[in-house]
Amino acid sequence: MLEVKGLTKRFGGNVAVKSVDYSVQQGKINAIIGPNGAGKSTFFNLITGVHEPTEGTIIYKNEEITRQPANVIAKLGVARTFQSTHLFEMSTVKDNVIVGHRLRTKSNLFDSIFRTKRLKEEEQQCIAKAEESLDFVGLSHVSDQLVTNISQEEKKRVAFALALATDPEIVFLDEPTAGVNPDETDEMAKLIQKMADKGLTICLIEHKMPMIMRLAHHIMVLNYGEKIAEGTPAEIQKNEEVIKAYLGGTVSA
Amino acid sequence: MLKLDGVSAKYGKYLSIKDIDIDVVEGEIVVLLGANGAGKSTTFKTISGLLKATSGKILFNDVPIHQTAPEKIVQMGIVQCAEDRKLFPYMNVEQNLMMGGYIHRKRKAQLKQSLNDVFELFPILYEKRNEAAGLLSGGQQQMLAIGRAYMAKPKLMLLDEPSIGLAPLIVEQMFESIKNINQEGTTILLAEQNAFAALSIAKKGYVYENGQIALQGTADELLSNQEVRKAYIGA
Amino acid sequence: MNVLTNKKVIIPLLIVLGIVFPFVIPNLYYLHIMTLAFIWTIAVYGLNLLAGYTGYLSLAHGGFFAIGAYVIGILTVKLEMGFWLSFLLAPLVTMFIGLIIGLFALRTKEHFFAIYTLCVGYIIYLVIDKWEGLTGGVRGLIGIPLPEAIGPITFQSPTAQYYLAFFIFLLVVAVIYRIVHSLTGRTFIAIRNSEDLALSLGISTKRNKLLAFVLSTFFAGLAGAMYAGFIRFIGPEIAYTTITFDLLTYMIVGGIGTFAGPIVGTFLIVIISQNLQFLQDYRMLIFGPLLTLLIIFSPRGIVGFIQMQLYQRKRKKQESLAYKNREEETNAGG
Amino acid sequence: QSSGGNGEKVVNIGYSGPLSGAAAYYGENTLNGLKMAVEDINKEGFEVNGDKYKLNVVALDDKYLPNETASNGKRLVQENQTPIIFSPHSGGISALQVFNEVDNFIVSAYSSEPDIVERGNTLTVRIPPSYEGYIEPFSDYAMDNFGKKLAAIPPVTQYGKDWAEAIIPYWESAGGEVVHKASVDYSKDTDFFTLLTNALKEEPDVLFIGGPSEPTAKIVSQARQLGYDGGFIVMDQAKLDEMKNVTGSYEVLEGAIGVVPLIYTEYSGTKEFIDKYREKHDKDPGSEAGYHYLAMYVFVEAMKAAGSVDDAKLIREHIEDGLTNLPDDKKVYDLKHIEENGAIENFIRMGVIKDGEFEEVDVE
Amino acid sequence: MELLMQQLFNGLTIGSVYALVALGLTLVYGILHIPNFAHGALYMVGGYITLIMMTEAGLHYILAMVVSICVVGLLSVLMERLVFYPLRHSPPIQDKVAAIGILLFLEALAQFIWGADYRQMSTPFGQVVEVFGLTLTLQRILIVFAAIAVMILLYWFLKKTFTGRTIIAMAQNREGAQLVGINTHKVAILTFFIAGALAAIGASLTSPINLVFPGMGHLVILKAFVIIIIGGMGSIPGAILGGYILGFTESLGATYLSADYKDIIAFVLLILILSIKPQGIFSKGGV
Ligand SMILES: Nc1ncnc2c1ncn2[C@@H]1O[C@H](COP(=O)(O)OP(=O)(O)OP(=O)(O)O)[C@@H](O)[C@H]1O
Ligand SMILES: Nc1ncnc2c1ncn2[C@@H]1O[C@H](COP(=O)(O)OP(=O)(O)OP(=O)(O)O)[C@@H](O)[C@H]1O
Ligand SMILES: [Mg+2]
Ligand SMILES: [Mg+2]
Repeated sequence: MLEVKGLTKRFGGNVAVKSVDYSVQQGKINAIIGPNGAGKSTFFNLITGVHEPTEGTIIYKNEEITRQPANVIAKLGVARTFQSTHLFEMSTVKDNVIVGHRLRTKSNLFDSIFRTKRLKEEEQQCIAKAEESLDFVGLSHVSDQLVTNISQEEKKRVAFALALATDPEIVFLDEPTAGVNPDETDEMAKLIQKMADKGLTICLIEHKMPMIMRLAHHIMVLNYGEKIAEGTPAEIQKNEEVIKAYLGGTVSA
Repeated sequence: MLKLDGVSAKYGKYLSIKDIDIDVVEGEIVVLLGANGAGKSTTFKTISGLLKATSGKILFNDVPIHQTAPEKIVQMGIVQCAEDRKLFPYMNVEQNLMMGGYIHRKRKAQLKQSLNDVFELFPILYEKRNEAAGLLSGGQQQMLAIGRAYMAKPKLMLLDEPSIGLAPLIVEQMFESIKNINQEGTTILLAEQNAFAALSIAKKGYVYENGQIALQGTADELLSNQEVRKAYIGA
Repeated sequence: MNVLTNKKVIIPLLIVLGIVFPFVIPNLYYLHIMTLAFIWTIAVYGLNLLAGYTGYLSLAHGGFFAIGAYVIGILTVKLEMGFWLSFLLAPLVTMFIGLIIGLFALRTKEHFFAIYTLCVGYIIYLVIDKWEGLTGGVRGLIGIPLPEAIGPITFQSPTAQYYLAFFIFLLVVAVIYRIVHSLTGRTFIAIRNSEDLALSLGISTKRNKLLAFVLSTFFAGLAGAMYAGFIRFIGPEIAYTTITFDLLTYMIVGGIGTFAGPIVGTFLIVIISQNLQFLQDYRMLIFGPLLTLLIIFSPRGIVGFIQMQLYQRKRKKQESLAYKNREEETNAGG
Repeated sequence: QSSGGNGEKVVNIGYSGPLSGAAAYYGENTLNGLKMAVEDINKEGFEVNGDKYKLNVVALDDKYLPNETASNGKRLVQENQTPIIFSPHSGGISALQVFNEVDNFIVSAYSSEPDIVERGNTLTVRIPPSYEGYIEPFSDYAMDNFGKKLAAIPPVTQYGKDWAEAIIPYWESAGGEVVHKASVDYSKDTDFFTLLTNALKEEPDVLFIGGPSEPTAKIVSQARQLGYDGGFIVMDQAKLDEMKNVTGSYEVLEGAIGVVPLIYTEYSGTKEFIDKYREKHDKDPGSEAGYHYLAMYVFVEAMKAAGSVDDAKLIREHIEDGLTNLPDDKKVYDLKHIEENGAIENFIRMGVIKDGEFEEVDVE
Repeated sequence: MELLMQQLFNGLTIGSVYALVALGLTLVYGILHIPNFAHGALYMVGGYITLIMMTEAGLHYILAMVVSICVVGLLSVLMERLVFYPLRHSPPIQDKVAAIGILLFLEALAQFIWGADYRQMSTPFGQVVEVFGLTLTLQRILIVFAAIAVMILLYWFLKKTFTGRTIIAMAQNREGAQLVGINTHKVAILTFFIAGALAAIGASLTSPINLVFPGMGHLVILKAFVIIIIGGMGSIPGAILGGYILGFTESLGATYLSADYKDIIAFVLLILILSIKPQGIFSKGGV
């Protein structure tokens, strides 16, 4: 469904991503791993429109989206989370998530000022969507709390809910469990699995190998911006080059 | 060497940590475990003086330091490598490291040596030595933060989740490095999610829950504790 | 909830106060000040929409205010157009100029945007000051007519002008309320929070920022037009940065990004500075430190401060409840 | 008017001018003159229709902003029932003229902006003389003594522009040539090297300058530094005596033509005023203080003649009587009469710096 | 040709002052991350202190300048301690308004103490000299050389000394600086002192060729903002270069375009530059 060809990104003289060909498998959990600085986050940023690629093409559902801005890409059904969650701390969890569905609504300033039927309907729709997403990530019980008051892990879930509220077909998750303890990592993994079960396509960056190996259907490995391997978890675990560059001896830890 | 006696601290009006007692003996590696938001980082900030303890005492080599300014604490030999790294984003890697050695600024030769040591520890930093810290990847920044703390040649190093966002290979190397740093004579207080790896190199550990210490014991005791295994090791 | 913070009570109360005000004051000077306060509040609302809700601090606001004033001035004095038509055109023209400037200005961010707009404001001032043929230069424009009567309603008396300003003021407050409490407002807030995040949620930040900018210039232009119609004389100094700083101060004192902030801040300062007049040349000796102190002790302004107090009281209640529960649990467990 | 302590009544006199900000110095000077007059008048009080009155100045700061003047005007009239409001800047005057006829007060205008009395406002009294009378004598003297090439560097204010627009056509019609024209903004610049370098490259014989005395003096001394040795036509806003305080001596000002400073003026009441002012403020008074002092006396005399302290129209009608009845010892200036439009006619006098000394030159 | 040379020199003089003021502003920006509107007031106070020291205390110009540097430096430090330090966690708009409050206060105070009139500062360097057909005064030559010397000194201090580096470090991450053992209070005090001193130097150098009055800082500060934006906020070389660019554009613009629109030039320049490069010319942050 999503395919990139010869994707390259240079920052000045630095090549962060070097002619990567890759295609995402629909409805599956796709993982991207690689040493620090390998270009994983940059790769995500290129696809989701945060950075413009230097070279290469990105095709989503047979449509080229290479230089589209992030908001257009999001509208097409591509959602993402950020490593650090920026939420509006002084408003409630629900209020934060409501805006996630804004891209599916059409009301404009006119509707707002005259409170047209369309606006009221769409507001309801956004609220319903927010509630649904919060329910999905298991946060219904805190939906009326201010964001400042919820825990770090709950904030990460709010970020998921926000992404889900955009009605995506494919979700990019950049280290969603960094700094989360193993117990909670398991919970997050379950949530990711649940998203996949719902039919969403997932792309995931993580350094937590046990989790990746358990969750992912397909793994791509980046090193110095280049794709060095691709395959099932079992294949990747055995790949000499990957072990040397990335995994070391701890694959099973 | 370091003793926390009934320490509490708060952000704004609400207590984040309550009645924390910790005892670190010289030469040890001590691990703090706990869920997110349990209070590990808060403890670190309180020790390094960024946050003032609202009650309790902190003694470093029997000298009370809970009223001491952060920079004095650094001079006394306690250096923290913070969770959010707190690098100087527009300085390049080498300048960041040199700033790490600020308290030894008069001893140029020693700084040079430490710099080389860091580059040896993390070769990637050498490659990137002329690049601005803010442009490094997450993992590279983490290495730089540790390297910067190392430059101060502390007696006690506080490492707050150093393995966050690091590739497995690097994590492995990093625990190796921590062990080395420790063997060179630096005492280490370490907060970690990666409980197994941390406990494997540690002498003892404390488990946090809701801002209080729920459990403490030697590394072996904790490793064999069922609850700890379940919650933090995921086995 | 406290009676004083209940919207259902306070809004009708304020409206009634506004209506009876002309009957309870000792003289018309109060009416004059009050009318001015309404006008300034409208301009501050414009600024708040952009700076408070969208997170872009424009320092050209005084300039747009002046554009509104000058458009109506030029149309009525030089082209001898009717008041109402000019009054309608003034904010629209301002908005159009705002649109063009916004297209460029919004390429910048944060302080760059602030200083960029500061310069835009200064250029607007210089243009007004130098373009004598159009604006009358330093001499300004004199003789802006009174609004023509609408049916039986005439606008000769200060009281009638007061009610006119009050009416427009209420209208603006209502419109702003609807904007900030609708999806449009949420979109603005999302942008203030994090532009990257907003983009990734499919929000066209470019378009929405421009919308906020243009809206803010609209209200500035509207306020400017009202001002010109009220004072009936305008000179280039209304475009000067001091006006922008005044508006900014009103907003900050009231509470940036809060709904009631512009009203509270504007009225408070307008009234205080009138009352400090007896100090004559030393009033800035008092006002400057007063302003600084307020900001140190309540960075989110008066409204922000009250909100915080209310919120903390609520939270404390919850907290103590939760704490009790936890105590009980641990007791039960231990 | 309200009742004072011992059977006396008090008339409030309004003032709105710049008491803070860039123009505060100017505002203070005008207010000083006004206040001194009020103090002097209050020593005795004055009698209107058998009632004894004293004056009380209510001064409000408008930071030179017309909208503030408008608010102040409303306040003065509504709260203090002031029959007269002094305003020393044309923007403020214009703002007051919007409602002074409706609210029934006299605008005592200190500005030689011609517009002010040409709008048909019936309750405006313009105090200072119009500058128009200076154009001819200044130009003629300069052209005769220094040459035909003029470089005009007036200030950017309306006043400066008007002056320039009056003098340039005259200069040209008298056979002179304007070789350079630019304007200066004294609220922003006080270093004029760039400006003067450009003006002097045309080798003018006369420089037309003006504005507040100090920066104007600065222009003169910097022009000298750049080697200029011609004459100067100085707009009436700047005073030669005040300029000397900056340049240090009249030598630098050699060849400057300007209005006669108050301290060199010798009407029947001038000396007394100057002495009193010096004693009180420890500096020489400028004409703005003198005119305000004088104007207050004229208004009091007009009130007496009108038999009213609060009917603005009546007072305005009796200004002419006020001018006539003015006691000799109060004549800081000798004012001739008030015109229909509210402008007070005055004598034109001019002075020059010659051989390092101030010297008055006869006009006519 | 001679005209061009003369105007280039005039531009150099103006540019030197702009650069000095902009440097102070950019330093403070580095630490506070706010445009400090009160900096213009410091400039003004600097002018007055030097003037008063010369007229009332009878000090020599240079000595008076030293006193002024100390007084304004301390005033600047006081400002940091009393206002900006307590505000360090609040959003930048608040600091801006607080700075405006200080500005209003200092101007009113200056007017209260010293009166609102224009004052003239004398200088021992008033002599006119002719060099290569250019007319210069010693004072103007002093401005240029002193400014350049100060700038070189400052650059060396910041880049080459550890103490100078701490300023940069703190600008980039306050807590990070604490963690490596830097006393951030001291650094903040030092920075503000330097910024104040730069304002005082700038004002004392230019006052003899200008006038001293309460509003003298207004336009200078506005232009200093333009400069630090053009030069990239917080950038030292940017501030210096920006100062000279503006100085030259103004003097040449006044000569070859229009003297009346000289002030517009700075602002139009900025608008143009930011419209093309929204991040300024030296777009990296940090000192
Ligand atoms: N905006 C940028 N400008 C310049 N260089 C950049 C920029 N962003 C990233 N880089 C460089 O690109 C390379 C890849 O960075 P990226 O953040 O994609 O790595 P990553 O694979 O996500 O690493 P990690 O696992 O440590 O987060 C790094 O060397 C980094 O220094
Ligand atoms: N700057 C802050 N302001 C207010 N509250 C804070 C702040 N930092 C942390 N907290 C709160 O203090 C509590 C303890 O947080 P702390 O960061 O010490 O936890 P931690 O154990 O280090 O967790 P993690 O594994 O996420 O790093 C949490 O409830 C957190 O929300
Ligand atoms: Mg990354
Ligand atoms: Mg932590």
